[in-house]
Amino acid sequence: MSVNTLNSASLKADFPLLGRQVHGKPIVYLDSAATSQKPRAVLEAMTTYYDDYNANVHRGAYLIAEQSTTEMELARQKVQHFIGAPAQEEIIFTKNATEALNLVVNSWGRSNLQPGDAVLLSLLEHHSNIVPWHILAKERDLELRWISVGDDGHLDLSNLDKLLDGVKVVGISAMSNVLGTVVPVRAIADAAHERGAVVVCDACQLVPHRACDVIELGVDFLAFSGHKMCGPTGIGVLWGRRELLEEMPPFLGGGEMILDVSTEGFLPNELPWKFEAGTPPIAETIGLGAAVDYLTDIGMEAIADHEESLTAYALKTLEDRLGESIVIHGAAHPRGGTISFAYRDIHPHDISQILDQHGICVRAGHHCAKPLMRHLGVTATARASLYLYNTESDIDCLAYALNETAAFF
Amino acid sequence: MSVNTLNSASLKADFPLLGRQVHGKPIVYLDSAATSQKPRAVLEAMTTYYDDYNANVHRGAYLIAEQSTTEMELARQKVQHFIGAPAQEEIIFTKNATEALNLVVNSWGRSNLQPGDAVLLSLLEHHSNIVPWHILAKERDLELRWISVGDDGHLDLSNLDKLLDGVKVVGISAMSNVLGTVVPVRAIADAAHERGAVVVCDACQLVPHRACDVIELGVDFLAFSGHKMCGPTGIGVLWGRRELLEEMPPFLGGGEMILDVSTEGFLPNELPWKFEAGTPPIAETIGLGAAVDYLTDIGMEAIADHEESLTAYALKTLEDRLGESIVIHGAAHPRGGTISFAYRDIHPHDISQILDQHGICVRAGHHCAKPLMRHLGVTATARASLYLYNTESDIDCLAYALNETAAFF
Amino acid sequence: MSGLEDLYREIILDHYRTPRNRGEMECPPAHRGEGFNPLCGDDVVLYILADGDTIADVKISGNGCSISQASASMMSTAIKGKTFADAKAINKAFKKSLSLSEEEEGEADSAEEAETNEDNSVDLGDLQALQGVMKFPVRIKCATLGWNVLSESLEKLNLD
Amino acid sequence: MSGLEDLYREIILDHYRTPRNRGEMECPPAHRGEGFNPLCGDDVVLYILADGDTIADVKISGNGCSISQASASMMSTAIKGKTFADAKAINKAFKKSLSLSEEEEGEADSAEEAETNEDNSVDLGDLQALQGVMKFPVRIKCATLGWNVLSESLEKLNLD
Ligand SMILES: Cc1ncc(COP(=O)(O)O)c(C=O)c1O
Ligand SMILES: Cc1ncc(COP(=O)(O)O)c(C=O)c1O
Repeated sequence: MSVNTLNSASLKADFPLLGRQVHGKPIVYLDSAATSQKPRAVLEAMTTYYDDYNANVHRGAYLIAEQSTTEMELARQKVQHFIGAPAQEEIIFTKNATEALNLVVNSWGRSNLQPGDAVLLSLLEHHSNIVPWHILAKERDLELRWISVGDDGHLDLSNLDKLLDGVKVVGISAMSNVLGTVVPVRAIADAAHERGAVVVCDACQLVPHRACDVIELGVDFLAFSGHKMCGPTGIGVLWGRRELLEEMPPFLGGGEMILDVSTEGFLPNELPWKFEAGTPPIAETIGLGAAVDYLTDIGMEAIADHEESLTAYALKTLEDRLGESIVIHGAAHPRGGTISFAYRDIHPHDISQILDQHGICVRAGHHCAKPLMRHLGVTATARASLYLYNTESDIDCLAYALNETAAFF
Repeated sequence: MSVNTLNSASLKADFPLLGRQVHGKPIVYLDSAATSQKPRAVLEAMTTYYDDYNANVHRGAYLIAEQSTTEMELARQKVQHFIGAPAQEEIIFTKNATEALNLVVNSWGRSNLQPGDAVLLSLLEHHSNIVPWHILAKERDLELRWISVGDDGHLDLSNLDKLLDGVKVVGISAMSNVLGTVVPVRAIADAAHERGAVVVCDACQLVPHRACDVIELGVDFLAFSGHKMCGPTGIGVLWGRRELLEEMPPFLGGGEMILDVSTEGFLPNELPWKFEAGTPPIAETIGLGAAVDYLTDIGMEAIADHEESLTAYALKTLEDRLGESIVIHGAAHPRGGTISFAYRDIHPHDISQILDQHGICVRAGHHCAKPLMRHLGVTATARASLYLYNTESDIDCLAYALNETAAFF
Repeated sequence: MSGLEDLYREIILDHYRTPRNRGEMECPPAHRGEGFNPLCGDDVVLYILADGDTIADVKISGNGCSISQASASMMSTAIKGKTFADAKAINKAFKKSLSLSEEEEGEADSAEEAETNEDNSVDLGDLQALQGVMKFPVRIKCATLGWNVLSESLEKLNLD
Repeated sequence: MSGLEDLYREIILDHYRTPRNRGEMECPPAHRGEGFNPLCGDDVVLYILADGDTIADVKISGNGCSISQASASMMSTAIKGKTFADAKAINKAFKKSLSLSEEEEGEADSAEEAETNEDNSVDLGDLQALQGVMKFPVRIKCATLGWNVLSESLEKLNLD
């Protein structure tokens, strides 16, 4: 473990919501894979924007408009450095990761994929990295192929070479939001690149939890959401390699994304604005910048270490206290702090309902990964997911309350 | 004038930003057509969300997830009633008006327009209601036609019947963001419907300033942005008639918008979620709901009356004090409180820069309406735009400072 | 455990543990309908074997939480042997007991609405136990999942 | 009026009121480049008549604010009669004086960069007056509009 360990119990004080009670019990928030809580610093950055310099960006010559533009572009640089992107022009702000992925599929996909071309996805993918491909596949007559998942919750890469044959683009999640699987993105990206395929990485669960460097990952596009990384709702990020972004046609059309418009046609703006049509989520971008600062100050290594050891503690505790009555779905090491499980034969929805009475928040459902659920042979799982502010005591509460659940059914 | 007149001077106290100083002078914010300031109530609604019940919507069975879902859907109902929409399923949340318009063009447009079909737009349109059509027109070989603008700043509808011949869809702004023109949307919509065309209305400048009823407007789609109506950034609205929305294919693909997903394909969700892919802008939706409450409490009639009389005051004051040195571009009555002007031969950018030294915020530029600017024969205008919190004193400051500007050049 | 007992009434847990009319039927002659809860992936499959305009037999399959499966099981006992019209009335009465109108589930014919409103007196019996879900808005979707499939199935059967 | 005098120096206003080298040229033989400021719609059109690798003549047209037009006018006097290489060096020195590196404007060859950094001693003369825009970040785009057209034009001319 790193020397720089977290004191999560005291970190909780940074998050106003974590001080509240639910049904008379202190809240135990274990649903950060769905959305994280927000530290005070992020909320303050947005309040300061609204109270002090709220103005539309890139448009006004007056002071507060200059300030909002400067702060928004500063946030872009923070995000750039956070993921090791070579240039700020490569950082495109969207409303969420889903829009970011749809942008790639629509802009890059429509201009590069022809009938018969193959797209390779993994069974770990979230619907956001599946449905846009389904839509384009139907329109363009593309073939979708799937990397399967083994019993250990990891991708089965034994036949990767064969799967890649004729593939133009690979869509790959860097960390499963169901099983916690850490995916060997670099190896897949290298193999894909050998075949000339482009690699689109869904990093929604990676960027909030691990130090992340797009060059080291070796991918061509990276998508993630602000709300899962201590940032506000309404903001997502697409990073792409400049050469690819330059060649791509615009996706959404409107203000900001143009150089010139006439009744005859239009000239698109430069990167990154070419892909940012309309008034951007200004406060949200600034909030995301503050979230990046917050995470950077704490240190992504320390966060990863903390989650690693807390995950180990959780797996052990659940097994020790609940024995055979709990089944943890995947994944073997390396894995993140997202733990999907079945408990007795109680439906996840009912588990979550009863845990709620103890102040415990866990997700129950298909986690927007139905192909994976089908593969696992379940319709739903219960899922506890950890973040920097979770403690061993949170895990103890979960184990205790799960035990109580059994009494009901 | 309505009995229920506003006391804008005291309303200013609701808006934290309007209490600040710029360059040592009290701020005079005259750029609400770009984005409005936000009342405390809106910021508080969002802070309460983040501090008390931040959780992803439509997903969790735990208390705070239920609460966030309930509040988000409540905001949808508020917006529904605010614009007189028949059903809450017809209210689709987007990131801004631009996305809303792109949704219509991509989903309705792609499934209904064939090569050779004509699209009728007006020269008053904002780039958001032009560029998406340009993109589709190029892809589908559509013909774009234009309703022209007369010297009075109003649409030239004399040849509307001829223009409508063969037109499948009309894209029309309800109020110009450059000239303030109030467009006779109902008459255009009725004529369009007689020809079987569908009407897409850009109501970005209407909804914040006038009581608005989609049935009375008689349109098929209505798009607007939260940030121009006292709401936060990062949220927009598309309203559409249910029959049309039901038939339309999804636009963005991902979580929330599906009923089922497999490796073979997917089933889209019901309205409105079919069009809301990914984690929505939750806090922003709730903030927009609070903005609707705020505007409703004050009363849209009172706001419209206030703007009407303040606009008259502004036009008179500028003329009285600046005489021939100021040229107001369009529009004759009926018009809203957006005043574009030229002052001497000073470039708008320079005007705005010098006004800023007096604490006055006005826009300078093409206002994302370059086809209109070309038609007016200018590359840029200065624009002062009014809202409920503006006062006669704000106008007096503007007139005074404009006079000072002349000294510089 | 405030309210939790209201949700998990004994009769509900009984139907969950021992679901009635569980199974599948050959289609045709039976009619098959299916509904998903998009939020949690639960599904209810409803088989109806019609005899004229009577529900001669009914079977339920699918997977889901205690509420969705118990509600579907209770529904099956409530509609078995009933005419389409009676089943429709029960459906309406049940949704009304959860403060939902059929309208919210689709386009209602308001004339018909007014008419049916009169025989308000459908006896919900055990189904009343499901009213506890009203305190748990997210679970309302679970409770109504099977009933929405019933609405759709009856509509289709009426067309045949 | 803090800072405003820094922005609107007399020399700038002079170039704005009396722009130098204003006009158009026939193309070819001249080369024409155009740049937009997407934010305000301003544009600068730059005509360069080359003689070998020397800028024999230059004309400016287009519309815009005092800063964009004055800056283009000042640029025209600075580059007229200079070699492409000299013009490039002036461009770089000017951008550097606004704390911008050429890199930010496009892909720079870092070897070349290092080389050019040595002849730091380009005398900006009147152009120094434009440094006042640094206090007004939005106006930097106005000040550099013509210079970005120059970069592009020189690149194209070098290829010919
Ligand atoms: C008339 C009009 N239409 C569309 C828009 C675009 O709105 P947004 O930038 O919020 O998408 C605006 C404002 O920028 C506008 O004034
Ligand atoms: C792995 C993964 N991909 C994509 C998404 C979609 O993100 P969003 O809903 O913010 O667009 C999520 C979260 O919902 C996720 O966990």
